[in-house]
Amino acid sequence: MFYREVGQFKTNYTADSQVFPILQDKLGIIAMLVIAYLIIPLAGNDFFITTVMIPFLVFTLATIGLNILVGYTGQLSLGTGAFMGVGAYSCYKLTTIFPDVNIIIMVLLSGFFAAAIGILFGLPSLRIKGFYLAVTTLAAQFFLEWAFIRIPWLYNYNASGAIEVPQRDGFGGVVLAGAAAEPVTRYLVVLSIVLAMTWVASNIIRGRIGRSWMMIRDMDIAAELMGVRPLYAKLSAFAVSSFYCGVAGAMGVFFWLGAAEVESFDINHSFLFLFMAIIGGLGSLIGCYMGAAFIWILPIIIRALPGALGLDINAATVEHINFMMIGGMIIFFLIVEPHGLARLWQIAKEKLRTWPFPYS
Amino acid sequence: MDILYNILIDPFVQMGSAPDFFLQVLWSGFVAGTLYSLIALGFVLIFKASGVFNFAQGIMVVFAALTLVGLYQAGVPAWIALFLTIGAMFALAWLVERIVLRNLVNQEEIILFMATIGLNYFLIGFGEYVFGGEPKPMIAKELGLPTGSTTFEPFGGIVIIEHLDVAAVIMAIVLVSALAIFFNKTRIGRALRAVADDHQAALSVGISLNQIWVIVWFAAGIVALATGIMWGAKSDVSFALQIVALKALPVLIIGGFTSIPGAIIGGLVIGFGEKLFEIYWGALLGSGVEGWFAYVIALIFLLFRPQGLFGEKIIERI
Amino acid sequence: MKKLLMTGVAFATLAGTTFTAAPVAHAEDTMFVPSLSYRTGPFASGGTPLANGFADYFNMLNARDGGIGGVKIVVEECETGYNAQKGVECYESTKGKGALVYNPYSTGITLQLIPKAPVDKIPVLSMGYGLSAAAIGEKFPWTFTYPTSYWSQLSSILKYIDAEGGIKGKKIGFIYLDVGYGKEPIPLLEQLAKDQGFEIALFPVGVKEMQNQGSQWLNVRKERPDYMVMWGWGAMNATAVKEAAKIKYPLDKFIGNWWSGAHADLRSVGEDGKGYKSANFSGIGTSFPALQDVIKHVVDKGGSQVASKDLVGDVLYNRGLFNSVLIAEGIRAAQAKTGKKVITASDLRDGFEAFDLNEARLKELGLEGFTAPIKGSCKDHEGAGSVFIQQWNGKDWEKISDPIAPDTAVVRPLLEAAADQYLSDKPEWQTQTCG
Amino acid sequence: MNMAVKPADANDGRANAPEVMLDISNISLSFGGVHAIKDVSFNIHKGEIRAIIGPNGAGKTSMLNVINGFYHPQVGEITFKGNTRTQMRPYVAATQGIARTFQNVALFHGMSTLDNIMSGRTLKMHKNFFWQMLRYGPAMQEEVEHRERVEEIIDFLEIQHIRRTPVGRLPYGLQKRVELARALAMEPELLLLDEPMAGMNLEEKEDMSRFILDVNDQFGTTIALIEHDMGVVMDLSTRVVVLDHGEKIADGTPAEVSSDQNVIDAYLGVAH
Repeated sequence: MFYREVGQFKTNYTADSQVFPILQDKLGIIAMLVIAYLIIPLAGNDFFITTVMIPFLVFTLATIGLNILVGYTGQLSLGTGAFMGVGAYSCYKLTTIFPDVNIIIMVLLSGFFAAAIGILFGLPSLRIKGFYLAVTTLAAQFFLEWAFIRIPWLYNYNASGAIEVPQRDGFGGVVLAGAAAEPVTRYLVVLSIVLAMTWVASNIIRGRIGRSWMMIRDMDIAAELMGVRPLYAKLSAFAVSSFYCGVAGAMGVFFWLGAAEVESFDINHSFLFLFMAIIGGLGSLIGCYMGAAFIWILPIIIRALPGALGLDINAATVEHINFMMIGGMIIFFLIVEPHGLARLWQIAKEKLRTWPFPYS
Repeated sequence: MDILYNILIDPFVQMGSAPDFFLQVLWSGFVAGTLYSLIALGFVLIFKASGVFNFAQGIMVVFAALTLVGLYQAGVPAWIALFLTIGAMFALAWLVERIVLRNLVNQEEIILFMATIGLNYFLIGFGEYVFGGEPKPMIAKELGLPTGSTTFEPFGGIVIIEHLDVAAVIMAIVLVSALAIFFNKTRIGRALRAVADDHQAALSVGISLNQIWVIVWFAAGIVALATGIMWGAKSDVSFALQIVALKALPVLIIGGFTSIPGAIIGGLVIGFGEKLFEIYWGALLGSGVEGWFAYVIALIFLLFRPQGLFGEKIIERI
Repeated sequence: MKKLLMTGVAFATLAGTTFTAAPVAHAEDTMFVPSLSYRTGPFASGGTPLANGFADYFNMLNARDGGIGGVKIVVEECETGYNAQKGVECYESTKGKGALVYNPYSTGITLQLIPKAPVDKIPVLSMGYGLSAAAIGEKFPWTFTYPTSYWSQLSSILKYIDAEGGIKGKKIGFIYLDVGYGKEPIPLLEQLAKDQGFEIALFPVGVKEMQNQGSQWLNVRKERPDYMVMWGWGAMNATAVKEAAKIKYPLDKFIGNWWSGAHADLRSVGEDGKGYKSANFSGIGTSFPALQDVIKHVVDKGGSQVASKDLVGDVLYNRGLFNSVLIAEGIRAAQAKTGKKVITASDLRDGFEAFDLNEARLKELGLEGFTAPIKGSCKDHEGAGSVFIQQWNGKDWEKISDPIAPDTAVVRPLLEAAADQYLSDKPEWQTQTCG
Repeated sequence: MNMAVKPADANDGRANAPEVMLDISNISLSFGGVHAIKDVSFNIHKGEIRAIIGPNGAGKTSMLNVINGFYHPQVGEITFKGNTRTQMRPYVAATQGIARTFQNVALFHGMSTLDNIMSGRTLKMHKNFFWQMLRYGPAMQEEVEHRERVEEIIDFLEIQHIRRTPVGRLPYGLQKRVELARALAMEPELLLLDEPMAGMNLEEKEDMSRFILDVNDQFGTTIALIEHDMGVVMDLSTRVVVLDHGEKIADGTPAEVSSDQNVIDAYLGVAH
């Protein structure tokens, strides 16, 4: 009744190709932005901001990166974790070599290093597809993990082999990174980067480049016959995807964890992002947000639940239940709605459009 | 020049100067390769018959071994525990077919693949919940597996052959032969191959897909149990084993996803290759290269032969 | 649609209660000690007994003495799975409840918490693990590594080898878990090799290869080191000992550190592991009065999570218990110093620098001979504790040496240099002046 | 329609001395010993509608695949607009102005009708990555410009109502039409149609025939067509080439071909 587009006409093609052509959607987005930029910083406690929101946003960005590759270009990748690592380690190197440059610039620059490595490991995609390609991305995963350990230059010869975030200021003395940085500051930085990069992703996807990715995904042979050069389309997808993952990795270390070892970029993370992309919906940006929220926040709730309800279940059992829940949920979702939460959301919206008179 | 010498000549000098050690390296590569082959075999069985790339094969290895050990620790005699475990693997296969596969018929491959990752997570949680997370010793002695070792002294050095490793190799050979006979000589086996070739056609001649799936998952479960017993006897049964199982993926690449001989030869290639590379060349790169060597070999292999050793050349049509 | 809405509402309520509820209010007379444990994941075999010992001692104090100074201790476990990200999550979720101290039981998590400690003013007690350089109290006022650091104890182990027949000219093999923890002592090892004239050979074991060490031990056979030293954890230990036995490496020349010598590791190896040695700094068995009290007041009453009573007194159980003893002593010292009954995390930090666990005090606690005496101080956050060497007899661990003090003269300057290096890119760190 | 892509007199080529657009000479193609095409030569004149017919397995689709570079013949030469080539990648064929539709509809199933047709404009869009990222300025201008062209094609093929529908949900006949729209969006000089009317009912076939003639007439596009429906072939095509078992058995006007004894034998399956 309230959610409908009747009476909203578009008079030119620019307006017709907006992301949110319907007024009600626009209002919804504004409301979300108000919550994200005003209410959460003011009302959320440190735990909520540092443990829920910041990692959620970081994971969303990584999932967008993976989704560009898997969901939009159809190239299955199991190396997301490692590409994040490339971003994190290059950001660490950059900021220790040039300590005076604003850390946000460094975080964004580090994406280019990840992109370069992504292109390198994307080369096999020109000849192989599907699971075979997935195994070659595993090669990237394990080789890079090894390199992060075995090349001490990457972590400045630190005895423990970890990268530790030094304090970095910017914008006239605001502490942006390091233990002394306020959670709210870090949150706002991450939020702004993620939103800006989501916007950019949606632009690319709706334009020529995004279409050429989807053409490759849907039917690579036909795409080539239509003039898409697979070399450019696939490698540009690997580059953009890795760029996103790299930035996410750098943000994860500099604005969330504060220090990281190889284990923060291991194969389990690659799977985690794949779960987020699938549960959220392959080929959907809003799905990345939903998937990341689901996979990251649900376990936190489950962990906190026994305490909140006054039950005395030991921590290990909760963790086991968590694993079973996640596993079960994934299977459940795949059976019920293989196109993920984004599709459920879309269906809900369509129903809402005709509510309360579905047959009128 | 030093680098070239270290890469091209020195390793061979080392091999020649300590032939007993070289033999030892070859033997351990052979044993590792056999075990990789076994895990890969589990993947191939399922992929061949249902087109499912079963990521949970690794955890099935752990799960089977844990069930066996867990039952024994609960007081069940070893051999009865073994049969009960086989029963549990059947139950698992049946449940997977009932709950997962049946509901995902005709979905894209990636969806099925993801479902097996979900299954993987579920089994990790369930296994740890039931059996606990700590490593458990495999009941090798109780099952009559040999212990001890024989020492040979060729070329004035020593080569140690573990009896357990010999048993592992024999077991692998027996298992593979049994499966080969099963596939080629029995009615169900032929039906299985028919399904692998064409689902629709198999359906139209009255082969029940559901039954076939239960059977292959069960067969893969048995292979997992065998792998779990052997690997568990070499180290311990713990959840860390599932990561070793990932090594089967490059094996599959080299052997092809659907070829049983391919799985065996691929396993041996990886087993020999990574041991030789780690021992004689690894130090040049700072060692620990075993973690990725197999994958990189697979990657290089793919660039030249995307269809694997035993796969057919792919002709694309439109 | 309706279903969808209802699920949504349910989740929203759930999320609401989780994130907005005020921190659980503790009654006035309790103190909160979070326990970052791991009963799941690849290292659960070590994490479980540690967490049990840790919790049981506090529960014993609560039951027997009514807490410390009349204030009960609330221990809450948070499962980390030995994973740094989950560790940080646990930290963030418990620090608001008035956590007194963090014991991460993982070098990876410790490294994440070290920079947070001075900001949140909560001390980190990484008992015999973590960053060795944190032993320098002036530089790391909020981090403690009592009773020992990796570097000090490596020097103790090398001293033991030296005493067995001279280390000069020998080849020492170092097999280690290839993560922050395992790599931590390598700089010291390299330095000492130069100073004392021995050779080293490194054998890294990746986390993925923990149970697949064939290659490493082939390399050991190739390199033929005179001694092997191990920095292992979890499933790696048992596999290493088995592989060593397999290549017929003399096990009495194979020495693990104090995380590589647990009952859980060697039970599965059994007779094959006979002769293997490891370092340790906490007593073995239940012959101590304090442990008898734990059995009497906690285990027998079903208040413990241990799977069986036999596991009480295991090496890692006792180590977890020892961790609690250190905290309890720190709390007592802080209570004495401030005169308050309920202390803050910041008070406990001061307490950690003030306690004195001497022979007499150990006896009073019912832990005579359990460990070498430790005295807290501002300068020295590792307490320069000693380790003893234990040997596996096929069924149980036996203590076979007296406490061996570390080579402080050599180690301390190296630690200071490492601490300076750590601080070099942290101009904001405020450090403390001692004395 | 104001899509004046070709000068209006393009069709005159048909009447006067025909200009050869594509020349195929002595092409042989085999897959591991199986000969799909054996020594076939023919040409396509500018502006004509050329039909390729033959029984199943005659090598018709393989022939189209050879023309747009998807298969590489072992022997023979192809000359397109005066350029001779033996091997090339399919996208090069696309850049030279060859577009096609497929026997089994090869639409991009995850995309809407509009996006499918827009994808035909890929080669005509050049704005760089930077502007694409912002979707502003030149990139937006370009996008709108091409959207206008695409809307014209949508009007031309009468598929306005399914603009936003994911193509996977469309009935078969409409999918074929969208595929034609996509090929037209490429503004090709040579359009290859692989059984454009397969599986259609009479009404749909008539629509499609009309579209094909209109395309040829209005845009002056040269068309090569594979079709089984003889009636359609006879009505539409200027000249017909007949393949059987990979060999050319006849070539000429529809009337010539239909009376050719070889062709009759091939279709009736008379033993040779």
